[in-house]
Amino acid sequence: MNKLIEKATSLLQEGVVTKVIGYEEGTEKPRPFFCEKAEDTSKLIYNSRCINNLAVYLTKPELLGTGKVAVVATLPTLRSIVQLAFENQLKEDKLVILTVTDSEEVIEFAGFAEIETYLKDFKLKIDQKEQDLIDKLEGMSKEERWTFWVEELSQCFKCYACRAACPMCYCTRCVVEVNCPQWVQPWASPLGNIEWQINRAMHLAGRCTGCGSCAEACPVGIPIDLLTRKMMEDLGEEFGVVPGQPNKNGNVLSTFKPEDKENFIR
Amino acid sequence: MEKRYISKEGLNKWFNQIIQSDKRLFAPVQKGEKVEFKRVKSFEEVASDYIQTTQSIKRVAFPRAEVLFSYKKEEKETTLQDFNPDTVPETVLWKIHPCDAAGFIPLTGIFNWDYKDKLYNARLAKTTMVSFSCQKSDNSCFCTSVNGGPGNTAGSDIQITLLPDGGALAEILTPKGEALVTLAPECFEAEREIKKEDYLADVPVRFNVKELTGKLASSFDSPVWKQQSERCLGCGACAFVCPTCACFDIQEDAKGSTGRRIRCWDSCGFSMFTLHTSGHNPRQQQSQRWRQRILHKFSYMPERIHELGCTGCGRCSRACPVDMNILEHLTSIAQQSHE
Amino acid sequence: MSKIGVFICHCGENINGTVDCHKVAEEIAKVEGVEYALDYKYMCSDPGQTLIKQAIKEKGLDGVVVGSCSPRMHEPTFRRACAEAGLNPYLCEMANLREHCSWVHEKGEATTQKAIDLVKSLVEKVKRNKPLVNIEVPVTKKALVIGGGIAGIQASLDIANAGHKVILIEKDPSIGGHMSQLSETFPTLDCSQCILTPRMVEVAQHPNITLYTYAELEGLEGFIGNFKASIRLKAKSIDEKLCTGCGLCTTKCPNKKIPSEFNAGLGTRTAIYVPFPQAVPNKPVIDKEHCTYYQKGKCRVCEKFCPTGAITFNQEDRIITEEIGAVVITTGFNVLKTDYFPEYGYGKYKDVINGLQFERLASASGPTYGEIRRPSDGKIPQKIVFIACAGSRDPAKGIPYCSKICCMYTAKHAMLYQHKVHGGESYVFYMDIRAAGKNYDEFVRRAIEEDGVNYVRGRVARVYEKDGKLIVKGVDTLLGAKPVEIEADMVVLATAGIANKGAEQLAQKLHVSYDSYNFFAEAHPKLKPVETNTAGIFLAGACQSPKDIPETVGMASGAAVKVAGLFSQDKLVREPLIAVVNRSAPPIFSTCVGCFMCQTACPYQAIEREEIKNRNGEIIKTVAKINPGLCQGCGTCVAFCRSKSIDIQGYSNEQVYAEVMALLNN
Amino acid sequence: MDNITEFEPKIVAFVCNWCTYAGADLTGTSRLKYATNFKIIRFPCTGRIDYMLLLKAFAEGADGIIVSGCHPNDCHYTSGNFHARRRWVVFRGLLDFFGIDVRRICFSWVSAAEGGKWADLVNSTVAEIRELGAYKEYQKVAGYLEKEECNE
Repeated sequence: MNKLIEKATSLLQEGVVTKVIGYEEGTEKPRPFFCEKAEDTSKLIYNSRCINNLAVYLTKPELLGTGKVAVVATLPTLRSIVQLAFENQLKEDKLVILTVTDSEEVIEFAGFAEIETYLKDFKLKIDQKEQDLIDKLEGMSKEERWTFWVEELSQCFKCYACRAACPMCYCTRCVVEVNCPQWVQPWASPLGNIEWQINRAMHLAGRCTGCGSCAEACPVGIPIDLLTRKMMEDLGEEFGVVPGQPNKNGNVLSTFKPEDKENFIR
Repeated sequence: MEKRYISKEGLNKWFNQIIQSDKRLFAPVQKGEKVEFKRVKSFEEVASDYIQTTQSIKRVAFPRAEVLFSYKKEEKETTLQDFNPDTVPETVLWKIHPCDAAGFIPLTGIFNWDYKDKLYNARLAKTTMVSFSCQKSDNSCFCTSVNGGPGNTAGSDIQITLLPDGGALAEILTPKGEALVTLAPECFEAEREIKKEDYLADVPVRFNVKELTGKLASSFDSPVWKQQSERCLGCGACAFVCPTCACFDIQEDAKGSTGRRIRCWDSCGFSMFTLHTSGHNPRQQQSQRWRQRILHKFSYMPERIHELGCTGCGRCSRACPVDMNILEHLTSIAQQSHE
Repeated sequence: MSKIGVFICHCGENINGTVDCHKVAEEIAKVEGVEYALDYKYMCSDPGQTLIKQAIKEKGLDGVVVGSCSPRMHEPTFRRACAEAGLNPYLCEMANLREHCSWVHEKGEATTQKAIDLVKSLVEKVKRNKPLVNIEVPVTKKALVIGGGIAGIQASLDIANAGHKVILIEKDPSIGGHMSQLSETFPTLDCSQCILTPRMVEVAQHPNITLYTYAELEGLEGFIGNFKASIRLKAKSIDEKLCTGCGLCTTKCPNKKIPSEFNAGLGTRTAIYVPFPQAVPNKPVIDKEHCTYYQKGKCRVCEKFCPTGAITFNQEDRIITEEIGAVVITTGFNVLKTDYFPEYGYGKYKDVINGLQFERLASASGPTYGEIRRPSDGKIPQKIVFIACAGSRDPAKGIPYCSKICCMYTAKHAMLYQHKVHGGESYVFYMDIRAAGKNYDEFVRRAIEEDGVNYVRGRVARVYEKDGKLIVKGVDTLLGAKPVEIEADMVVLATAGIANKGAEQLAQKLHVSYDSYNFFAEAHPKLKPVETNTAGIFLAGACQSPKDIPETVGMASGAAVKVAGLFSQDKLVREPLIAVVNRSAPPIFSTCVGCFMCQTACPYQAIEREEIKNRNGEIIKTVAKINPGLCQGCGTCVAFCRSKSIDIQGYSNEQVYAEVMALLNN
Repeated sequence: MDNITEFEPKIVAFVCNWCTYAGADLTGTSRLKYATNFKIIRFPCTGRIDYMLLLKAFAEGADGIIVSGCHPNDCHYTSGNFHARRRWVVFRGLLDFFGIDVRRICFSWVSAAEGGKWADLVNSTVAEIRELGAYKEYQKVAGYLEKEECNE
């Protein structure tokens, strides 16, 4: 019986938590698992195939209930948790945050601060496949890029899986649901889809922790994560925002430096 | 219903005849890892080796977004431009699965249950369906559990069953089908002794649908909904890939003196789907929305239109970001012992 | 269905000359929701305004668009007209048909069409305008002045004389600040204390001023007109009611070797002390750090000798809270110590002193009773060197700015030296002489021409001691960088003026911004020099940047006037064009999710947190709330808010969106 | 070539009330002339200007956009324009990555005293947009639903 299961079992048995949010084996790949009984903990798994970002559940009060909840967090999940905490979305005293190291040791974090220190050793790096696609796009002419995105986004049918899977999209009312004025066309159409993605990217500026859940979730396979990844790069260059780390002075778009550089304002 | 044999070349020739006609033809096309129905111009574009397209083909009759009517105001005068059925082009659906064809039956039921939907019916009337029986399936498929099957001809105008020799058995099922044959009658040879079942995929029956609907009748307050829906993210992926989901929203698109009313897809899985202006939401929780989805397909639709709202195509399970496997959930309900 | 009235002004021929005003009115009349449209020669004239008022009454208009000159010109006029006719003034908008149309285009179809489009878009905007009422904030008519230097004294007196209550707090035992340390003041050479002390006394006696010396600000909360300040009254260890200020204690205190702050370290004081003879209040305090009793637990000599038994060792610091309406920050500045300069001996040479120390030497009340004697051996220096720009204008020293006062006081020092030491030789090393100001340049000239001070243009590279002399090595850049070496008896550094100790912490307590040198930042470099970004908090004197006495006093009076202006009404009335966070029905209460990133976007700290509680008082949700007293209506938070939960009145999302749409679709 | 020179672009300007709007007023009072196919919308501050408005303007058929406010350090609200500047840096980068033609958005600082600069800016922008022609690519996508998608 591995350490994670031991830990989960004791947490549940001792009544420290009401449920453990982790992973179980699914149809094709592992899937989120809400474990509420000690006898079910044996289903818990943890490996590199576990890619869902479970932080997405931590902003859903009706799921968490009033008791304490434990969550088995991957690196991306931890990053999201830190950002969510910074954005006042989490109650430290209601969460037990666990992670499993490569040596299959279970770590229980004393608090959000400890997670930050832990994360220091893990730089967020964008994987080659995405980087190549970004480079390819940047290599294209403006017109080619436009055609690329129009074609990709014409497939979007606005199921908002990207939004639902993103831990940072926790608004009670998303901008696309605002109808006075109707900023974004609510029906699926290339324009509305592009406007939605531009909004999503802008809203994630300096907040995206680069977990890639949005693209992972997209049923029609649009590489929308490129938008935020590309933005991360830019923000890093322009304003020294560290990808996957919250900017303690406030969001990159809600703060400024008088010496900020630009080369296009006349 | 007549059965004919059609050779590999014949099939190809017939296809080209259709392409050259005034009809639009949609067929599965491979793009990256995904296969989708797209408008095709050549036989080569058609995907061959795949299980299921990501999306259903319902959009030919029920588009993601469609203009119901548009209007223009000049001073105090308002002129209305209504939907014109004549603008709908003749369409052929090529190489859809039996479950795709079958999907239009409940859909038609919904769009004609009380009000006869002009737009849907006009589009469907101009659509001819050439389904190909399934020789492959995966463990998300469960058509046989919901009164369908790999060789099910319901809803199809013609059904093609491919044979080892490259030729195929053609079942011409409807006048629409016959009309399509007339584009290249010479390609259709006399029927040969063919046992269709031999060439069909084996899709095991996973649950007894009677048993399921029986259980559902009394399951409204069951804890199962909460258990099953806990991981559900509340996105619309399942509804939008589904061949039978028909929820829609009506939107007003007004610009100065002109405007149009638009119907677009919606999903009962969205938290705002039932939100009232007052702030009250009768389906506050995801579990209630999940229950609605299942009950609508397996209780309410059978009651109202005498059709199941599910063809067992398994698309929702494949599309779900958190693996809300409908088959698994249905099976567990069906096998639940009543407490 | 709205009933909009549109009024197109010809502005004589100014608009009508290039725009077909009548056609504009005709076309607009056709627009949906426009009830009434007409054109007239002068809309702003009385008859013009009457036309608007009549139409409002007779047609029952619920919105007005005036197509005329720039709203920056006549918006108030037309809004007033509407109000007089009983229409909420914020339901009136203006289309700029003159500055933005008729004056910048030639006569013609296109120009008229543009005019029509401009009016149309404002019609669409005004359809979405909401009636707004001005914001009224109550005002507590009591000011807090922080810092009892000349700035604080001046501000306090001016506010008090305007008839308002003032609380003046000073961290030292006496008010007076740096000015009380000065000998004589440029350019008139009148004695600093002679002109200052009467003001100090006036402060102490003024019925409207409550003076707390030996006191510091603990914290400030609230907003303009409604602040709550908590003030720490440090224990003086004497009972001020009993103390007569006889001063016996200070003569008896055995602990006499404490460097005197007032004398800039050149003199000494006792542990129980009055900073200087004219101190206000003139009652001693016990400096606990240096008091033998507090340190070692025995002594209590002062207690024995005190005739009135005023010594109270057991006194504790007290914290009081005061409700106030405005704050004036007058915490002043400081000067670099000589130890900041390795090249000038790190302060280890006794006879290298800074300007402030020289002031004390030159002051009649100073350690040498006004005779210039060098600290090391008390000899009168025969040769003295003044070094201007010691630190200032020297990026390498981290002080790129000019300290502004040094040129003048250095000239004064040299002059005083020449007056006091007959036959003495004085040299001033300078970069440039900055003597802008009334009678300033004349003053410097006098130093050079009448008092024979030697001005050498160039920097001093090094100062070092060599058998009792200070060798000053520099260059004279006017003589082609010719090296200069002077054997001086004393060197005076005009060290840079820097922000006062603790300025940064104070700024944070007050939520006002400060620059990279910790000087407090004014709200606008040109137009709001005495305001800070936080409404109701004002600045005066050298805490904003080094400045001389007249400037400081002027600024202090300026700040006082701002305070008096604020206190002149019982309620603060402001335009309601401010941001608002939406509120909606339960269970949502507001679409704000409380990420509070908007707080960092707000230049005015106007965004607060509001806890929404259920009947049992449990917090359901914490959301943003805009403080109408602080919000200035820039709308930065509105554009930033992801869920569009903040909107701004008068420029709401719906309004501007409709404006843009209408402008483009034609 | 002719039709390009004849083409009259639609241009909107989003400006702040305190600097650029006043600057544009000065252009008027100085009777400097510029093209008519150009309209100004007034905002309290560049900090208020929502990036979505720019997209909406394109969708509604704008061929070019000017966004202008107070020079750095001159903002009436002290820092609105600094916030706006960051927003534009990020937004512009994103639009470019989308292949949206950022040459069609002209950002500038125009003070209340720069009536001349405003006139020049408007005229040069109008000229540039004329060169670029109508923003067909975007408008095509915007009008997509007109030819209903099911008739693809």
